[in-house]
Amino acid sequence: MAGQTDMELIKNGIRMDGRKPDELREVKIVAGVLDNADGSCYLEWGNNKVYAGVFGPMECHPRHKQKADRAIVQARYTMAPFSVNDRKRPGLDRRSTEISYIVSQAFEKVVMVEDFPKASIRVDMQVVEAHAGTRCAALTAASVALADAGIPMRDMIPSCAAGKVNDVVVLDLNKEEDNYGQADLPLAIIPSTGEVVLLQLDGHLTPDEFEQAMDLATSGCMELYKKMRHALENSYGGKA
Amino acid sequence: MAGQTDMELIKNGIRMDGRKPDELREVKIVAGVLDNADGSCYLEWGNNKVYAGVFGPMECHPRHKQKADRAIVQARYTMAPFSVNDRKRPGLDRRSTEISYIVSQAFEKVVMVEDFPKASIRVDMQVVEAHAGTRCAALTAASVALADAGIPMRDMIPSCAAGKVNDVVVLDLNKEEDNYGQADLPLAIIPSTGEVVLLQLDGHLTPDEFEQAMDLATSGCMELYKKMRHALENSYGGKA
Amino acid sequence: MAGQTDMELIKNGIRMDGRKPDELREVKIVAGVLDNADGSCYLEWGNNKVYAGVFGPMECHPRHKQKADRAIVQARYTMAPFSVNDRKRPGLDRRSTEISYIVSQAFEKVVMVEDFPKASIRVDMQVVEAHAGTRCAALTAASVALADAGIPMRDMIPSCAAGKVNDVVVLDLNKEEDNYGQADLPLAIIPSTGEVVLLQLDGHLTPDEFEQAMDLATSGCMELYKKMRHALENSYGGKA
Amino acid sequence: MSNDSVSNLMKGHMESLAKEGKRADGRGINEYRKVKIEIGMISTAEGSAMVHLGKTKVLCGIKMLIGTPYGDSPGSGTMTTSTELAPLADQSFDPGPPREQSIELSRVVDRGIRESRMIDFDGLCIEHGVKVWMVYIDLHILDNNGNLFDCCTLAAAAALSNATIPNIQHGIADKDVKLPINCWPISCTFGKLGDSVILDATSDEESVMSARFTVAHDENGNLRAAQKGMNGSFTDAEIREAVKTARASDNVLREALKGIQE
Amino acid sequence: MSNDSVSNLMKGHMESLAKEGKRADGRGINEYRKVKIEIGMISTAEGSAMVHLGKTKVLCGIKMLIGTPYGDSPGSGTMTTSTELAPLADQSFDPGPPREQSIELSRVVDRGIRESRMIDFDGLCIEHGVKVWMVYIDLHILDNNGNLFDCCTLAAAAALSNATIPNIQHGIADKDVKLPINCWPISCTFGKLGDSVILDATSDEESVMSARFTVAHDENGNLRAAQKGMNGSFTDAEIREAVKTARASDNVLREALKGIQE
Amino acid sequence: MSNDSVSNLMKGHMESLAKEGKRADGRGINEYRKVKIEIGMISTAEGSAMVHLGKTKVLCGIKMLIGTPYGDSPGSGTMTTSTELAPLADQSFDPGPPREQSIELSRVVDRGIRESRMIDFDGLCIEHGVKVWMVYIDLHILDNNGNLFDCCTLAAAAALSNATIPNIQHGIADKDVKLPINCWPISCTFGKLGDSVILDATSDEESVMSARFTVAHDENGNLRAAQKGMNGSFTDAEIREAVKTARASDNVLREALKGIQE
Repeated sequence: MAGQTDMELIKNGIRMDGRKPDELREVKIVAGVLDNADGSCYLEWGNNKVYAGVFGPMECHPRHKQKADRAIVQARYTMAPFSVNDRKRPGLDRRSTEISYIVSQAFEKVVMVEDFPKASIRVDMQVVEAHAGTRCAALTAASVALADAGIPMRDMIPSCAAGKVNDVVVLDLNKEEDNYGQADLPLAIIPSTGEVVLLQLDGHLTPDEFEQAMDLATSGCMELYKKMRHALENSYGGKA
Repeated sequence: MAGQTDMELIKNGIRMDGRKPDELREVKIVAGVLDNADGSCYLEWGNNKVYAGVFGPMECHPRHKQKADRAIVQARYTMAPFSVNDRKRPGLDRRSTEISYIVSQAFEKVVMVEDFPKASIRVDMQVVEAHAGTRCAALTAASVALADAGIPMRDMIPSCAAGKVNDVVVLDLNKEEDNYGQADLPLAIIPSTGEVVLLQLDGHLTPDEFEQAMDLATSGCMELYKKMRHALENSYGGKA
Repeated sequence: MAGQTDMELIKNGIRMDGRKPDELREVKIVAGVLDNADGSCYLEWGNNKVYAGVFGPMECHPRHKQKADRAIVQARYTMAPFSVNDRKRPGLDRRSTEISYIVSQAFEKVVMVEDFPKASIRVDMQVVEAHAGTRCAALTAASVALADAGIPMRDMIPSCAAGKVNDVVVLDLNKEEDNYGQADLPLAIIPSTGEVVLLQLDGHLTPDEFEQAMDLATSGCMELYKKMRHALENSYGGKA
Repeated sequence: MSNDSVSNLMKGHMESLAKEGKRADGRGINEYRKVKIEIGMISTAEGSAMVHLGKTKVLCGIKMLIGTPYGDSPGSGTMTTSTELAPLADQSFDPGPPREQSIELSRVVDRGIRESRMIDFDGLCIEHGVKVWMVYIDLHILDNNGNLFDCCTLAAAAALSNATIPNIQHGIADKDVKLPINCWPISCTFGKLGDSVILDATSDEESVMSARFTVAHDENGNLRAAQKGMNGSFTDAEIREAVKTARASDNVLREALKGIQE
Repeated sequence: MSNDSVSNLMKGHMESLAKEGKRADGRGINEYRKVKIEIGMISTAEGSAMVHLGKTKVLCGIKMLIGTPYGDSPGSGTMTTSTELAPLADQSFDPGPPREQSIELSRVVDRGIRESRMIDFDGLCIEHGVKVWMVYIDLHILDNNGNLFDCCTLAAAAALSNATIPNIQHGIADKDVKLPINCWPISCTFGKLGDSVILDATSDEESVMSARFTVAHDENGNLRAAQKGMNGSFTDAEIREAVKTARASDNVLREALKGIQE
Repeated sequence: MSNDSVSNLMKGHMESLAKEGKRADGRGINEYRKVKIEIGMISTAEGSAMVHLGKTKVLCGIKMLIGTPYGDSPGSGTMTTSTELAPLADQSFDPGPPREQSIELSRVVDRGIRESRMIDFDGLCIEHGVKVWMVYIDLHILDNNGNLFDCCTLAAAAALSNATIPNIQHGIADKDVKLPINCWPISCTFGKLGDSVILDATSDEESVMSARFTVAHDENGNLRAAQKGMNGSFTDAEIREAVKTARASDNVLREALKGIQE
């Protein structure tokens, strides 16, 4: 968050990419795109492009990570070297490690882990093109892939960010807004209960703006949730 | 392979180091040079200098690499930092890893691995001076070391390269020929059956040239095979 | 050891920091400073500042390091990035690895390792400010922490260095003396038997100077030993 | 009794206490443990601080080196935060790299400091596009008795407030000056214990709680960074309530931080 | 029945099929699966391509950066090839580094592209001995159903043919130009199944075959790279025959590659 | 009989031999095995030597590169020592990194060479503060039959004495010159076997001894480096006696080293 900037990112209530403050970028979700994975999803969100694949429940490696009374979720978020303008070095950096970790924990709340003692459920998220909001995109795609794999879950987890640009609270920052904006708040919720399973914040929000951002991100998650279910229905339809 | 070059590497059918196109560099092989290893070999091939040592069959580490029905061969090819003009950083680089891997697989074809379930046979090749053709030199030395160790084998594996310089197919490239030549084709065969267990190619060969290179490399392997057996006989004689 | 220098480090038998040749820097030892550790010690020695903490005897990880008939001591010496003028990169470098290794071995001589088969005793030494002599400081602190943890030992191990500056053998080099001096000889002994469990030497000593340095370092160890016992008595007193 | 049974008993006990607004150590659910800050104890560091939060103890040292700026911010200094979970601090801290937890901790502390603009990064530019000060914040956990997030953020803030730019040593100017500080971020971390939410959890409480929520405010009461952690959840209402509680409760830490500047 | 028995049954079945010139999926022994190439889907890459070979799916992205040339070729650009065996592509791809297989794959693909002189490295020189373009070929395996060698080489060639030198972004010239391509290498990979040799093996076939042989030809029908892999062997005659078969069979892939350039 | 029983029998046997001043291989307790030094066998190295100490065999190669000096010694060249415990040398040398033992060995050899000022580091300065020669000493253990410390130090000294500064290749001067050598350090290593102290232990002796002591002397009989290793101890008297013995016994190695310079 650069924070202070003279850049005009909103003009007459319309953002540079033509969206209103409470509008999502276009989202396209396709379930079941990979043959080998037990479940998979391809998601485009604005210009973000993400693949997610799921294997499991399977034996947990390394052994010392096994839990006697439940499965663990081993999520792994990586960005392709060509997914950003400057080439990213392959492998897990500190940012990817943190995201992988908090996403793993978010899923352990909704997956019926207690049904699969000692097992592992592997969730692999590959960001192949990145334009702000990739962790929300990856988490959303992974939820669909888990459902596509038939992994028992309490619910899916939609994830969406709210943010602040030019002192206005907006939904789903695009790349310029992320670079020159004032705050970014990615959120993931369990739609059926409203529980918060992922929340981060970078930037500057007054207490009132925080409340607005929570409201906006929550409504973004609910909108996304519809698209996720729609994608799964299409997929089942297609398979039938 | 630089490929296009004005450098005259062959003149009147004679190469810069005085060899004819189908002539090997000088090869000296001594078996049983190390005391600790179960079998060992020191090999000079032109200016290349290589030590090979073998331990085993022994318990396989790490455990997860064990095979229930056979032994595995764990070959390791490394170059000493001082073996080349520019100091090489110690440890396995990508090239050494690839060579170690394909050499391990070549030996699994000839070693009686089915006689030693769960075991490992360790083959360590140390290149202490390098002047083109070190993978062939290392593989050849390792064969002798395996025989010296008394490891049951279907046959030894001689290895030799053919190549192309100044549009002529030649045997056993030296360093200048490797740097400025047009193709390099290292080959390893099982002499008793003629089977190919290692083959690589870099560069440019017409279909006809490929056939010639295969013929030439094969005859090089057979010539080497004699030297290998001779070295082992000397060694047994010496020990008796 | 820079060795040759024009720098006058001793003048009229008095060192730059006011000490006599056979005088230790000020040493302050406090046992039991940490709550979580089974035993701990904070030590200031001149401007050196070291924390030592001990856990164990506990199950030994990794398993393959277990000894069937005794415990092992896993000592780990590290320097904080801010402990020196130029920032030190975090993690174990070669120097820290060597010190950790020889300190582990020194303690295996005095800890009753045979009483705890298969176990591990962990000794962690954190140098948070460094001004020459940190390995002696860390080893001394670790001895106190082991005693504070109630780990059965034959004796504690005081450690102190002698050295040579301006051709004079002196006790306990400070930073300038270490940088511009001629020799450094860290020593650790078992006071009750006089056995040497750690000895290193860098620099230049004549045979006579070596004898003097051994005498001086030994007397330094004995002086330190009193301070160590005093610190433990204070600690027990404080706890009672 | 097995470890699990003990743990379940402890969990039950702590949850019922929390339901009544109580804690095992006698505190209220939104009450911090005693905090103590010392500064300037490490002479090799450009700034240093030791923070005691109950029995949790963190030492922070600041080093400043000269380097080149990032391409996308040629006029700004840089900042790097790392945490060392020293094995002496906790039996469960393996000498091997405890990557994920340690990285999450470093990154959350880093965001609290960075996003609050505590440090004036533009003031760390020596030569535009060529030379800037690089600030290294190294956190050494010495004793882990819970709530490392708040203790580390506090230690970092205190050490930064104690820091001096070493102009003389690096030949930049003939006078050393204090590192310029814009504002004071304070991090407050909550735990979900059964159906209750508690502030400043101890290690025992952490071992039985299901979710963690950290929020950092600046001194104007605005939010600067937040992080939900662990594999449990908070309700939307709990999150919003926690943020308000943080603003009401962080004065204890803020006072301690002010204390060292006088 | 144990896994081994199943595997032995499958092996026997596939070997007898191959002996009759047949495959489990109905193909002939020297027939490729259906191939499909898409290009330009990644806007952050200088070039990109997705190749579907049957159910095998590989995404390739090209990045171009500016760097210094190697001492022994001061007038030439450089090229680096890496493969990511993403865990989502195959249950057996561990998140940990699957070093050897991945390195062999990268190096064989690299040799096919490099030795064919597909890229005009001298055309990538910006300032002799000082500044050259560095081409990064990053291959992302998304779905592994066999024959990664040919699919990756094809994806790399397609992505390179789609690539543009980013002169404007790096201030080198005021126009971006296509990456100059000299020729088109095609890699053909054979498997030894019992006593038969088959082209373009599926994962199932790979799991029971004993040896692998890859050969890359340029568009003039000359050999540019080859590699024998796995712990089985080929007879001399099988190798020479495979090379001829490759020249006769690679037109399927060559056509697909040409298709994208129109 | 179990391995441990065999080992205990061997230990007892060797200890009683040593008590009588005898060794299993017939040597006296302060007697070196036969030593043989060859030099100059590696033409790609700036200097090289192979040392045979009994059946222990170490190959050392010297490489010299041009680099920048350290900030605190702008007028001095640098030196780096590394040891490769090649798996072919000993069944117990794992291909994985045998870190601690190898690092101790490298560092003790390094100190012996460095602290003796064998190399004239100031003579390795090419341009003050800018360009110096970096000397790399790489030790390849080929056969480990005990006492690597002395064998490696001897191999390093012999290879250095064989080394030439590659001025021509690096365009520094039009003549290559010998690396200037100031003096000759010799390392002597003792083992504690029961209550006896023996010189130049074999692998068998090393496997049953409890402590190791290495001391390096220069040719004037002054001490330059020392190291006590392993988890046993020496008495103060044993250490002092060993130092005297070293001065009396190191002439065997010193003569061998002189031999190669003639």
